[in-house]
Amino acid sequence: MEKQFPIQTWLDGNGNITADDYENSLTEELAKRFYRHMVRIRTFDQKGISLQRQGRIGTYAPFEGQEACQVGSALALEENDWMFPSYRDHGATMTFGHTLLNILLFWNGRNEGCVPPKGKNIFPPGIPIATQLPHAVGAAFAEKKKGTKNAAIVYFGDGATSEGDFHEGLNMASVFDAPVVFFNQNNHYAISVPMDKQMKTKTIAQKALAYDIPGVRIDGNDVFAVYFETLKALEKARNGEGPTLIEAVTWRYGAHTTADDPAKYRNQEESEIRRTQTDPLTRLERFLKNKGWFNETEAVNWQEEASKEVDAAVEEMEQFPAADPADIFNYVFAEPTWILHAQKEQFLQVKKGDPSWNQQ
Amino acid sequence: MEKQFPIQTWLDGNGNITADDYENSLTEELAKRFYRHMVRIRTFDQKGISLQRQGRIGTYAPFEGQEACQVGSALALEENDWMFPSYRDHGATMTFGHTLLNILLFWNGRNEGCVPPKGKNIFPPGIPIATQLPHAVGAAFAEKKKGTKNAAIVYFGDGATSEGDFHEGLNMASVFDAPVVFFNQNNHYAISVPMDKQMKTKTIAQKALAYDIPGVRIDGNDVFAVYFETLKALEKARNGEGPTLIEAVTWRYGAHTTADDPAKYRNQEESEIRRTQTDPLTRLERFLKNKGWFNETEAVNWQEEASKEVDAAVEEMEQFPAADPADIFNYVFAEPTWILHAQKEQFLQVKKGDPSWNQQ
Amino acid sequence: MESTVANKQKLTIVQAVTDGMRTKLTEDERVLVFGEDVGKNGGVFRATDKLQEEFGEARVMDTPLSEAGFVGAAIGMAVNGLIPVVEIQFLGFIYPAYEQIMTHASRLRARTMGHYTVPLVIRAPYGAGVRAPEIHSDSTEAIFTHMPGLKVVCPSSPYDAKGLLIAAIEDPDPVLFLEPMKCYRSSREEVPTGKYVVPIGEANKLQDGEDVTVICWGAMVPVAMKAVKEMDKKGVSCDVIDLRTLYPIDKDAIAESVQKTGRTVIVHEAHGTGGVGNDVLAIINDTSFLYQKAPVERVTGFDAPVPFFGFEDDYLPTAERVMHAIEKVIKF
Amino acid sequence: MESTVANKQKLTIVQAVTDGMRTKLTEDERVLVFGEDVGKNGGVFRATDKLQEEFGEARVMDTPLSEAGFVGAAIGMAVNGLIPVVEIQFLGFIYPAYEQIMTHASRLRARTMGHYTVPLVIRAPYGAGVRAPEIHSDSTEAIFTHMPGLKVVCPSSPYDAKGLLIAAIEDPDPVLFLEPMKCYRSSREEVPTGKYVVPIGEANKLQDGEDVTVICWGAMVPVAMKAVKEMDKKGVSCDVIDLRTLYPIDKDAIAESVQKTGRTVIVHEAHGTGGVGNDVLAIINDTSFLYQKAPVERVTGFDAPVPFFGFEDDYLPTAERVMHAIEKVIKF
Ligand SMILES: Cc1ncc(C[n+]2csc(CCOP(=O)(O)OP(=O)(O)O)c2C)c(N)n1
Ligand SMILES: Cc1ncc(C[n+]2csc(CCOP(=O)(O)OP(=O)(O)O)c2C)c(N)n1
Ligand SMILES: [Mg+2]
Ligand SMILES: [Mg+2]
Repeated sequence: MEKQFPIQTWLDGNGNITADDYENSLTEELAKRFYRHMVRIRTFDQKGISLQRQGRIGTYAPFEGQEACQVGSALALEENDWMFPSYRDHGATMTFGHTLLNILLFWNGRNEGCVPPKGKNIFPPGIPIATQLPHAVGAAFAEKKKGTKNAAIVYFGDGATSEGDFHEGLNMASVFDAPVVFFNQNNHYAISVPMDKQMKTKTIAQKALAYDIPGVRIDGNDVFAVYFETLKALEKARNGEGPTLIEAVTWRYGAHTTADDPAKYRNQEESEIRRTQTDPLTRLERFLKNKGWFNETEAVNWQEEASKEVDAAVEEMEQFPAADPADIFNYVFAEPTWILHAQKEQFLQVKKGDPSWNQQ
Repeated sequence: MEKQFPIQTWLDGNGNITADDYENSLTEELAKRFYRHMVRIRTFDQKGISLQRQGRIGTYAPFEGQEACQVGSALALEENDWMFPSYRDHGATMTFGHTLLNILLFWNGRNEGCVPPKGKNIFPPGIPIATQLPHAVGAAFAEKKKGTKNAAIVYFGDGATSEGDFHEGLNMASVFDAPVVFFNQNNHYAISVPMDKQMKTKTIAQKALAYDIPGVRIDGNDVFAVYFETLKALEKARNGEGPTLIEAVTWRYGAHTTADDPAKYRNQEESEIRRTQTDPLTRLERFLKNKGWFNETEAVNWQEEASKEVDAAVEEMEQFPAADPADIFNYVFAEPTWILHAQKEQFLQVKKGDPSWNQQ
Repeated sequence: MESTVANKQKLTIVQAVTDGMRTKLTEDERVLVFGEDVGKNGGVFRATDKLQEEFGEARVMDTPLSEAGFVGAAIGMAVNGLIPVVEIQFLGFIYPAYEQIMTHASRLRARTMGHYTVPLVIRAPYGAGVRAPEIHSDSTEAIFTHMPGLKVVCPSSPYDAKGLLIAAIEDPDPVLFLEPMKCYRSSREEVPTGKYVVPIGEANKLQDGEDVTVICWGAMVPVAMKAVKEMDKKGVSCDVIDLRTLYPIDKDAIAESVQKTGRTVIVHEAHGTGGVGNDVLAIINDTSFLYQKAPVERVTGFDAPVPFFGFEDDYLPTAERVMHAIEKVIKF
Repeated sequence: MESTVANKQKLTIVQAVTDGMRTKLTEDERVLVFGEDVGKNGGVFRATDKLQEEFGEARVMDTPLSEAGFVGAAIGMAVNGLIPVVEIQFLGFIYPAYEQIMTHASRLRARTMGHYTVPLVIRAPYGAGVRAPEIHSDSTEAIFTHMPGLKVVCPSSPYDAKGLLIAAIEDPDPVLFLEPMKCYRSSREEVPTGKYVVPIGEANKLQDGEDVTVICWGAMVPVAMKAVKEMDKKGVSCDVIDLRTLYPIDKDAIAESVQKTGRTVIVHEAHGTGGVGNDVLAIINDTSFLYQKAPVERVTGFDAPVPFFGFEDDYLPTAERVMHAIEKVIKF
């Protein structure tokens, strides 16, 4: 099956083009756009880890190493498409237009973190593994029913493929010809569980055969491969040709979340080797350099811009008005039930220190 | 995919051998054993329908048309193997050694129906679709752990492949190399829902590719194909080579259950055509005749024996001691909790007509 | 949206359910009906009878046998402008979708501070008494009323069935709509054609009385009423409340009645432990403690799995058991 | 099976849980531990720390990310002679396995009249208060206590954790073992090495008092105790009951205490509606009606989804709320 589903690469580790046919597509503008976004999200990610270490946010799920997956796929979307991320995909959501502030608020235990900018179709991060797949199918189906050309993309990991919802989502999408792209980031681990304990197959792409839909296996650290294959899959979806399963083979350098210690279950040297050899940013930088497009000053500027943007967002987060605990009750239903109403009243009174609070 | 997974047939519709290599395996003894069992279970099935019509049992799920699947696969098992049937597989369970009495009791709303003969590893019929697949994986895994050569077989329909438990079961079996055979009876309908609304794939066997396990597609109305392919899969399982998915392509002639009216959703003429052209019993009879092995008197005897056996079981069922309603409480836990104890006491008192029953 | 209550027809509960869906399918393009066998087959109980013929496959469609999948997809559709009405074939087969309902349908509004909402109706026939095979007879409403963000309704009559279903479809939040399958065809009632609404959250006083409050819902309503009629003859007059909505429960209706009678019998078919009856008890405790003249009696299913149908009549509360309970609260 | 209570060690709750598994893994070949990340990683809370090293991959193993699948497989194993102890990473992720637990684990003995049994333990950390992301903080014990055939236990101390876990593993029926993750490491206690059992179904009297009965379990025990200590200073003496087992509840312990005090406060972290507190209320109603001097007060989580951790301290019952409730039942 690995032969039937080879890893497709457009750039090799040294930044050389391996897919000659497409050379013309790899424009300077595009390459730089990718680079800039990848710098931006990596900067955010590193900040996320350090904020958690300083106790300024809660548990954080880093994505370092997976930037090409997230930038390449998100940039392939159109304005009105739908995005269904997991907890590790805020690189994708911020590239698609989520605000850094809200993403930070999410990791700081604030509901605002689940609210996308108006008009941006971004679902809250899927926490129960694989549950977001059927949602994406439904949203995509609705677009089809409305007769638009909009599509949905849904992100999930290698571990997620073991859940029933993965299967039910793909099967339903295939039956409905729903315009949805199933974007798998195979980073080889589900927390500590390596892929060979998760599944017997050597590829995830081959699981598409169970649904008679296209399965595409790409080098997830090659942003060009990610971008163009996602684009192709989205195109198909828009044209009524149904869903595609994309397996983007990648690696997370760091911990599963800041609550995790990867040294418990794997040799972190491998991450270090990968960092030097197959890093998505380094590879793109090599390509830019090979092409003579790399401009040191420009790169430094982007890095500084990113840092500034992230720092500003952090400041905004820290300045953000304290959460109103009444919100616990405010959004359960369109109209609070009498129970919620009563519980809220009691709660607010005790908060205010009114000793009569519990006297009904 | 239909090319990659052709329907394997050993006998064509006219009872001629299509798999010449195996001709020597098709002995008279075996052919007659199959025939006799198929007559037996068809007799039972027809009785089941008529009992329901007469109000002597509850809703009944007939399997007529699927006899080759159930007899062929059940006879491939060894004494100590495990069987996990669905509600439509009592043809298989009775062939494997379940008692007709208990099967009838099941359809008559009696718990005894879930109890197999001592030492016979037969699970109660799986009612929530596909939930029995993980059970089979677990039981098979336990055999492996104990170091036996026993295997498990689990039955399920085409519709069941859409449930998450189908996927989770197959994936786990593949990872654990569990000695289990996933025996799918593809009768093309899940109640009223035809296969093309259930899945996009044209075969079920190909779903094995998602787990890197063998997928075998056979003519489910050809008892030889069923028997030998199941045997092969079981052999593999016993030898530590892991699970196999078998798709036995078949048809149910009648209703989904006696509560169903197939004319609502399909042209029952198709069933009639299939009955004359591809019936599993007729086909085997043709084979026996082609071989000169068919003996009219013998056949009539078998039919009569079957009818007698079934009638006797029906009588036994109808003579069976009335259910003891205390059983509602008796088997919830090894030791009833105080709540069950109290509820049972109250219940029995009211049953006995003691007006003080509810006075604690 | 005008209310065209011009004509009436005599309908059974299941027909009233169909009529409710028909009314909303006609009126609102966004409404979509799907589930297993709801298309050509019209549902295993014929609750969607002829709807596919009338509204086409794009509005009334069969899904794969995939409760988690199609409820999950329904959430995605609801978020994206549609109003899905999905059928779970029997309540006992809703469990594969439990995660989707628990972690998404019911929470999405709260999680997103109202940005995303899930106007979704999940219909499910529930309960024992129709001689169905195992697992087909569950009455597990309590595992849903304990799920914040979800409303749970359960009509006992054709009129309520249609009116509550329309209310559920129009509700901006997810509603679990439980249909007492034992009563699907057991009686007919005049039901207005066209649209009307029975509000969610309002109980229905079925009979006024002075001595004992009897609280019930769904398939237990006829059982309770039978007992009450018998007690009437014995000179015991009961206030009978059909809750109709199990979350949020109509607290005022309960308090008003219990404060009048001081004696309460709750009847439900689900297991006693953890049953919705205990929520009623809590309401009585909270609102009417000083009015209580006797402990509340609960007549419920037992703490045993719903048995095979050979025992289901023993498992289900009977009028006899209800009468005993009424006598007990009176004699206390 | 001798009881080797020779030595003691100071352990946290999570260490006591590990020690309970170790004890049974050592003693009984049939015991098997599995779940997500329980192997090399030793569990995300380290509850299975070093167990794979000690007992090998065949006894302590990682499974695919597949709760329905591995709970279903565990049922098959349990039926076939093994004793699986499975870990659900957080209670909020048990829902995909709900169908397997509801329709199989809990019913198999009843369905087969005792022919097949399911000696299975499902361990799950539960509850809020550790600043975890969404869905990680659920406390939904009530959707399991309403499931006949399943026992539900919830220790609040290291001693109870080990003793109850051993009891659960030795129980011939399926047990859901809830671990208060907020208390995993919050205190240490002397725990005997080797085997001992805390019986399922028996509550623990934490403090004797005369005025008010306080009933709690799991992570609410320290909260309730804090309130009770404060009230002590004000001259109010409380009888404090740690239920420890949520099904079957220790009725006698409750009745005895309530009949003494006549005033009850129940504290739990789950949503009020449908919470296990209502089962306690029902027991009081059934056993101690005439002894009650005030309505029972329930201090619970709200009827809202467990919020983001930014609000979790507001969501969780506090000692202050418990004190108010105690005052309220006294002043009634
Ligand atoms: C239903 C469910 N079970 C368990 C978990 C706990 N959990 C969170 S992330 C994770 C591993 C996911 O691995 P994968 O799908 O490969 O994604 P990755 O984290 O590698 O991006 C697990 C087990 C969960 N969130 N949901
Ligand atoms: C979880 C669940 N959902 C729905 C049902 C209702 N139901 C019973 S049989 C059936 C169709 C099954 O079709 P298939 O798997 O093809 O098996 P067949 O009946 O054709 O043998 C359905 C939907 C059920 N039993 N369990
Ligand atoms: Mg991963
Ligand atoms: Mg079928």
